[in-house]
Amino acid sequence: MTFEEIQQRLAAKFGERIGALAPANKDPFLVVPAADIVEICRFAKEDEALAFDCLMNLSSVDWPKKNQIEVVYHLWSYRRRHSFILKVQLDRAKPEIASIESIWKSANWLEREQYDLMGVTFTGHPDLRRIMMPDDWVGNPLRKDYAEQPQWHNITTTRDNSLEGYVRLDELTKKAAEAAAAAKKELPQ
Amino acid sequence: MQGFIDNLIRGWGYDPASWPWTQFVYVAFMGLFSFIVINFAAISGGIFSWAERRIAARMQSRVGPNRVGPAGFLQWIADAVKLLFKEDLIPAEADNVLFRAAPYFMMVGFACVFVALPFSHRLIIADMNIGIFYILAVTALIVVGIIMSGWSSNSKWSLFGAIRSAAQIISYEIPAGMALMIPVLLAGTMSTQGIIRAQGPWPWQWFIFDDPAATAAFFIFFISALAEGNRTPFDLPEAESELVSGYNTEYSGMRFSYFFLVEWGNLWVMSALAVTMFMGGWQVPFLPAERLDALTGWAAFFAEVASVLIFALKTLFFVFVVMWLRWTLPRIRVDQMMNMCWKYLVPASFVSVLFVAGWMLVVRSAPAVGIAMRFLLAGAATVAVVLFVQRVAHNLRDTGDKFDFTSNW
Amino acid sequence: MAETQIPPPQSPGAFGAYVKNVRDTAKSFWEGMSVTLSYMFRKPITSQYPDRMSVPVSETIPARYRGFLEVDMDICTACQACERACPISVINIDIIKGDGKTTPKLRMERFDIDIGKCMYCGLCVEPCPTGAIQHTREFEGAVMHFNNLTLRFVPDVLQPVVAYKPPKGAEAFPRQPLGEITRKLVKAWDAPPPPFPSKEEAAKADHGKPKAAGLDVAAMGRQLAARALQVKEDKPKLQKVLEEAMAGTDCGDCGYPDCFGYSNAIAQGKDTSTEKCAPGGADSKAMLETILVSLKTGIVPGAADPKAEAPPPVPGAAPEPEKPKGPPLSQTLSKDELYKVVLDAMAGTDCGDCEYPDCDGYTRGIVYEGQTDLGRCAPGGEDTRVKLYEIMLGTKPPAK
Amino acid sequence: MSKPLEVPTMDMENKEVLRRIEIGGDMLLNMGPQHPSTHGVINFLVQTDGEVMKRAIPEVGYLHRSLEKIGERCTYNGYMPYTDRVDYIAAMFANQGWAMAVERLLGMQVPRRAEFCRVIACELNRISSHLISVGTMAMDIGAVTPFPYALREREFINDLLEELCGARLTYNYLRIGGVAFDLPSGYEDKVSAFLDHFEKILDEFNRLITYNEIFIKRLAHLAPIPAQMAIDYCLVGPNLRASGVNFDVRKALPYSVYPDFQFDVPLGKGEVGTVGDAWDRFWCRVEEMRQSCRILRQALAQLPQDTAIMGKVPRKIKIPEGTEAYSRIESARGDMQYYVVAGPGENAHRVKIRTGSFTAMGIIDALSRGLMIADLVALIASLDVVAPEIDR
Repeated sequence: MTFEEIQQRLAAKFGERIGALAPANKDPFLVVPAADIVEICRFAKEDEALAFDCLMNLSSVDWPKKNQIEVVYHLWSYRRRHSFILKVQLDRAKPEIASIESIWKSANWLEREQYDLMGVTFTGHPDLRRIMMPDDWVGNPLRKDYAEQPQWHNITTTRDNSLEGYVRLDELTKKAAEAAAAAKKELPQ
Repeated sequence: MQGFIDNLIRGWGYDPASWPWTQFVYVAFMGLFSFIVINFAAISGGIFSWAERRIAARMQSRVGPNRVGPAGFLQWIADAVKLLFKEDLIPAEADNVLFRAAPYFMMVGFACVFVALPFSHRLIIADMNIGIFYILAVTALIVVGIIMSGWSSNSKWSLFGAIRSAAQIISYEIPAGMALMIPVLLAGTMSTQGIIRAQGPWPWQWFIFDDPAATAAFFIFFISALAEGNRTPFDLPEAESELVSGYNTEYSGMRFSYFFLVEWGNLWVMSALAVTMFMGGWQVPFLPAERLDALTGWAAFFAEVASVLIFALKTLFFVFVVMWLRWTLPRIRVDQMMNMCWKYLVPASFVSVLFVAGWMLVVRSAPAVGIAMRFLLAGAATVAVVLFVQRVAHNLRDTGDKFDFTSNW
Repeated sequence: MAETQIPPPQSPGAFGAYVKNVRDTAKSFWEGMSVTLSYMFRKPITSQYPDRMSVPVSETIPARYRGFLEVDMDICTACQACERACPISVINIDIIKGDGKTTPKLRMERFDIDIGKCMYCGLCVEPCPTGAIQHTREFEGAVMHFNNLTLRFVPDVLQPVVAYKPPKGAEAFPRQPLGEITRKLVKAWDAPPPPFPSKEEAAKADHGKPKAAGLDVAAMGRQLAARALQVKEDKPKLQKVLEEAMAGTDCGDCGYPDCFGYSNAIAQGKDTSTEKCAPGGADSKAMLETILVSLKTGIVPGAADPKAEAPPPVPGAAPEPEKPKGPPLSQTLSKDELYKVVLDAMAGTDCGDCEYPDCDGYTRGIVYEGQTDLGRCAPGGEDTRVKLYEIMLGTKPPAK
Repeated sequence: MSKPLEVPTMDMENKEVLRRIEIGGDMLLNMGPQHPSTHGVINFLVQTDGEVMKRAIPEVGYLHRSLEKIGERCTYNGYMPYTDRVDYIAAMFANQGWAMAVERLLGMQVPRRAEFCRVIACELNRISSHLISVGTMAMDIGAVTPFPYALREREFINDLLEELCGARLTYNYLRIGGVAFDLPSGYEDKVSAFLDHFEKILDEFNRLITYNEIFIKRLAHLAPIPAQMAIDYCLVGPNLRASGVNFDVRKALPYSVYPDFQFDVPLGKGEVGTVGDAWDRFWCRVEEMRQSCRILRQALAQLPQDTAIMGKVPRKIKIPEGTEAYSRIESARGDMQYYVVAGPGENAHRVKIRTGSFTAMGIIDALSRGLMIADLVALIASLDVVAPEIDR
C-alpha cells in the first residue's frame, strides 16, 4: 500500500487525531499525538491490511530551536512489503511517552538506547536502564546542549594533543632566537 | 630391575639375600632410575609441546616457532626457563595449602605410571605382575590434583573446569579399565612385558587384530585415554572459549609448568599404553622374544636398541595421531560427554569383553578361525589406510595446491 | 519460554540410531582428518616478515597503499586545503604572510602531521592542487614516546619554507620519490621525547598564535588599488594586480581551476565576489574589496581623502568611522547595477543554502522579486548580512 | 517468565556486591567484558545453577564512541571514514549505506561504473566478513583449525581490497556520488582467479567442519528461533533467513545494480536440526558466500567500460536543513539502515544508524533461558554479533 493509503486507513480508524501526511522531501511521515501512540501501533500491527509486524527503527531527534524532541518510529511489514514513518513531538524539558515494548519486542533495546542517549523516558518499559553509558553517567550525550563531564570516576575524558605541544615548543625556540638576536645587537656598540 | 641389581651385588662378591646393605643399594638404584625416568618424562613433555606447536601450525597452513634453535627445537627450553623465572602468583583469597600442593599431586600421579611402562625388551623399571592394575590405580591421582587446583583457586571459572574434569576422568576410567581387560584376557597376565610377549612383531599377531571386539576395545581405550588426558574432543576443563583455561587459570610460573608438563607428558603415557596393549610393543621382527632373551654381548645390545626404536616409533605415531585429532575436531559439550561415556562406551566395552571371552573358546576349539580372522582384520586395516592416503591426495589436488613438504619451514 | 531447552537426547534404544550415530561420526572424522593431514603436505601461507621474506616487503605493498603521509615542501602551495579536509584535524599548518617585496608573499612556519592520531583515510590527499601531500608505503614507525609520532615537514621553525608558486597550466609537478622524506623523518624507535614546555611555562611566554607580522593589509590594499587604477583598461595587467591580492596557491577552493581563473574572472567583470579565496581568508578579501571599490569610484579609498568613501567594514580591522547617512544604494543604483553589487556582497559559492539554486538566483530574488529575508547566505554569514542590509536598507542588521 | 532479576547497580567502589550475590543458590557469573568468545567487548551477567543457565543479561556500551554525535560535527564527506568504524569487519557496507543516504538527500544519480565498483567491493567484503564469522564460530565450538583457513582466505580478499582502495580494514573507498578510485588494471582476472580458488576452498571447509558430527551435535536444535519471534525481535540478515523468512534487501527493495544479477537467497531448512537453529545460521552464511561469488562473477562480466566513477557533486555539500532520508542496504550482518536529518551548513543535524547486531543482542536474553554455558558461547557466535556495531 502507498503512504497515502496507509494514512487514510489510519485516519479512518482514528479520525481527527491523525494529522495529514507531511512530505519531508524524501519519505513522507505522519505526526501522531503522544497520548495514543500505543493504540495506533497496536492497530498498525494487528490490522490485516497494514500488518506492520516489525518496528525497524526507533530514533529521536533533538530540535532545541523548536524546544521539541521528535521520536521517530520506522515501521516495516514483511508480509505487505511496505514501510511507514510515525513521528511524535514531545516537550524538550520532560520528554515522556508510553513504551510500545508490549507490541514489538525489538522496541525493548531501541527504547533503552533513546532513554540513555536522548533522555526520553518510556513509561511501562520492563527494564528501563542506561544501555551505552555507565549507570551513574550524568547527562544525555545526543542532546545538542550536552557538555561532557571532565572526568568519570577520576578517569579524564580529554587528552593533551601533541600538536599543541609542538606549537608551545616553537614559541619558546622563537623567543630564545629573538632574545639571542637582541642580545647580539646591543653587544657591538 | 631387581634381578639386575642382584646380579650386580653378586658381581661385587656378596650374597644379596644376606648382605646388610642390599636395601640401601636398592634405594640408591631406585633414586637413580626415578631420576632418569622423570627427566625423560619432563624432556619428552617439552619436546612434544614444541612438536605439537609445529604440527598444529603446519596443519593450519602456518609456520609455528622456528626461530629458537634449529627449526625452533629449543623453543620448549626457552618456554621452560621463562616459566621458571615468571613470578609465582598466588591469588589473595586462594586456599594456600591446597593451592601449593595441587601441582605435586598431579606430578606424582603422572610420574608413577612410568614404573610399569616398558621402554624396550629389558628396559622397564619394575615388571610387576599386576602392571595394568597398578597403572589404572595410579592415574586416578591426577583427578585429585585437578580438583584441588580448581577448588583452591577460589574462582568460579576454575571451579567449573575442575568439576567438569573430575566428572570426565572418573567416568572414563570405567570404559578404559574394561577395554584394558581384553589384552589381559588374551595374554592371560596383567604384567605389561607379559602382554607384549604374548603378541608377535607382525601386525596380524597384535591383539588389535585378534578379533573385532579387540579392535573395538582399542578404539574405546583410545577415546577414553583422550578423555583422561583432557585432550580434544574432550578438552572441556580448559575450554579456551568458555572457561579461558579452566583449573590452571590462576597458576603461573613454576607451578603452571607442572600442569603444562603433565598435560604433554600424558601423551607419551597414553600412546605407550596403547602400543603395549594392542600394537605389540617392542617386538622386533624375525626375533621372537625367546631368541631375544638368549642373545648376549653386542648382538644383545643392538637387539635392545632395535626394540627401543620400534617401541618409540609406534608410540610417536600415536602421539602424532593425538595431536592431529586435537587440531581437527571441535569440542564436545559436558552433557554430550557424559552421554557418550555412559550410553556408548561403557556398554560397548562390556559387550566386547564378553565377545572376546566367547571368541577365545571358539579359537581354542578351532585355531584356524582365529588365524583367518587375524589376517582378515589386518587386511581390512591396510585397505583402510590405502583409501585414506588416496583421500588425502585428492584433498591436496582438489584445491589446486601441489605436494610440498620442504619449503617454508 | 520452555524452561529447559537441552536438546532431546537421541534414544540409543533404537539400535539403528546407535549405529547411525557411530557411522556418521566415523565418516565425518574420516573427512575432517583427511583435510587436515593434506595440509601437512602443503606450503604454509605465512610470509616470514621481517627477515625471511623472498622479496622485500615494500614491493609486496600495492601502489595505492595508504601508509604514513608525506609532504614534498618544494611543491606545497600552503593553501591549507588538506588541513580543512582532515576530519580529525591532524594536520597543523602555520602561515606567515608577506607583502611579496621585502618578505616572500606566503611562507610556512610549521607543517606538522600527527601520524599517531591520523586514521589514514586519504581525505587530505584528494583536494591538494599540486599533489604535494601523498600517502607513502611506509608503515614501520614504532617509537617509544607518543609525541615522537609527529612528522615535522618544516625542519626549523626559524627558517620558514617559502610556498611554491606553480607555473600556469602546469599538469605534472616534480617531486622527490615517494617515501624518502618520511623515512628520514620517522624517528629512531628509541629517540627521546621532544622537550614540550608545560602549559604554565608556555603561558608565561605569552603563547598564542602570533599575529602574522610583516603585512599591513590596509596599506597593501591601497597600494594595489592605486596600481589597479593606472592599468584600469588593460585587462591582463589588471588581472595580474588582482592575483597579487590573492593567496596564489591555485587550490581550486574558489571554484576556478586556479588563481589566474578567479582573478581573470574579476578583471573581466564576470565575477564580482571577493571572498572566494579560502586560503587568502580575510586579508585577500579586504584587499580585493579595496581594489574593486577603487575601480568603481575611480579614487583610491583612504589615500587622498579619508572621509570621502571609507572602505566597507573589514572584519577584524579597527572599527571603521560612522558612514555618512546617504540614501541606501537600492534607491540610487539601477536594477542591474544593484544586482551586481548585491551579488558581489554574497558568498558566491552557489551552495544552495538559501533554498535558491545558486547565488545568482538569491540575488535576483532580492533585487527583482523583493525577497526581504537578507540573512539566508550561510557561507557569507555575518558580514554578507551586514552588507546586504547596508545596500538594501542602509541600516544596521538586527542582532541574530 | 521468572521474576525479572534485579540487576545490582554497577557501583565501582563496592565490588563486593557483585561477587557475593547469591540468588537462591544460583551463581552469578560475569562473562566478559574481557572474554575470548564474546567477539569484542561485551559483558554477560549470567545467572547459572551449575552448567545450566537461568538467565544471561547482556551489558553493552564498552565500545560506545557515539558515532551518531560525531555525525553531527563532520561534513558529509568527512564522516565517511567514521562509517568504516561502525562495523570494521564489513566496513564497505557502512560506507555504502552512508553514501546512499546522502545521495538520496541530494537526489543525485551515481554513474553506472561507480555502482559496479561498489557492488564488487561490497560483495568481496561480505565474503571476508562471513569468513570471520564462520571461522570464529568454529573456534568457539572448539575446532581451532577452520579459523586460520578462514583467515587465510580473508587475507587474499584483504590484498584485493588493499590494491583497490589502499586499506585492508577501514576502506573509506566510497565517496558521496561515486567511488574514490577506479579498478586498477588487471583487477578483473585477479578477482576471478581468487573466486575459482575460493569456491573449492568452500567445499573443503564444508568437509572439514560444517558436516562434522560433533559440530552438528553441538549446534543442531540449539536456540531455534521461530520466524515470528525473529520478526518480532527484528532480527535481520542471515539470522532472519535462517528462521525461514525470505527477505533480502538486495532482492526485496533492489538498490544499486543488484537487479541485473541472478542470485538466490539461502533459507534455513532445518537440515540437521529444527529450522532456525544455530547450525542453520552457520549454514546460511556459508551459502551466502557462494552466492556472493556468483554475484561477483556476473558483476565482472557485465562491467561497463565508460570511465566515469564520480557523479557531479558540489565541492562543499550543503543540504537544506530539515530534509531527511532513510537508506537500507543488505550488510553482511543484515539490513543496515541510515536515518539522516540534514542540518544547517555542511553537516547533518542527526544521524541514526540501525545495525543488525544491536537487535540480535536484544534476543539473547530471551533465548538464553535453560541453555548451558557452552551453548551461550555458540549462540553468540551463531548470531554473529560484533561489539562496534552494537555500541556504535
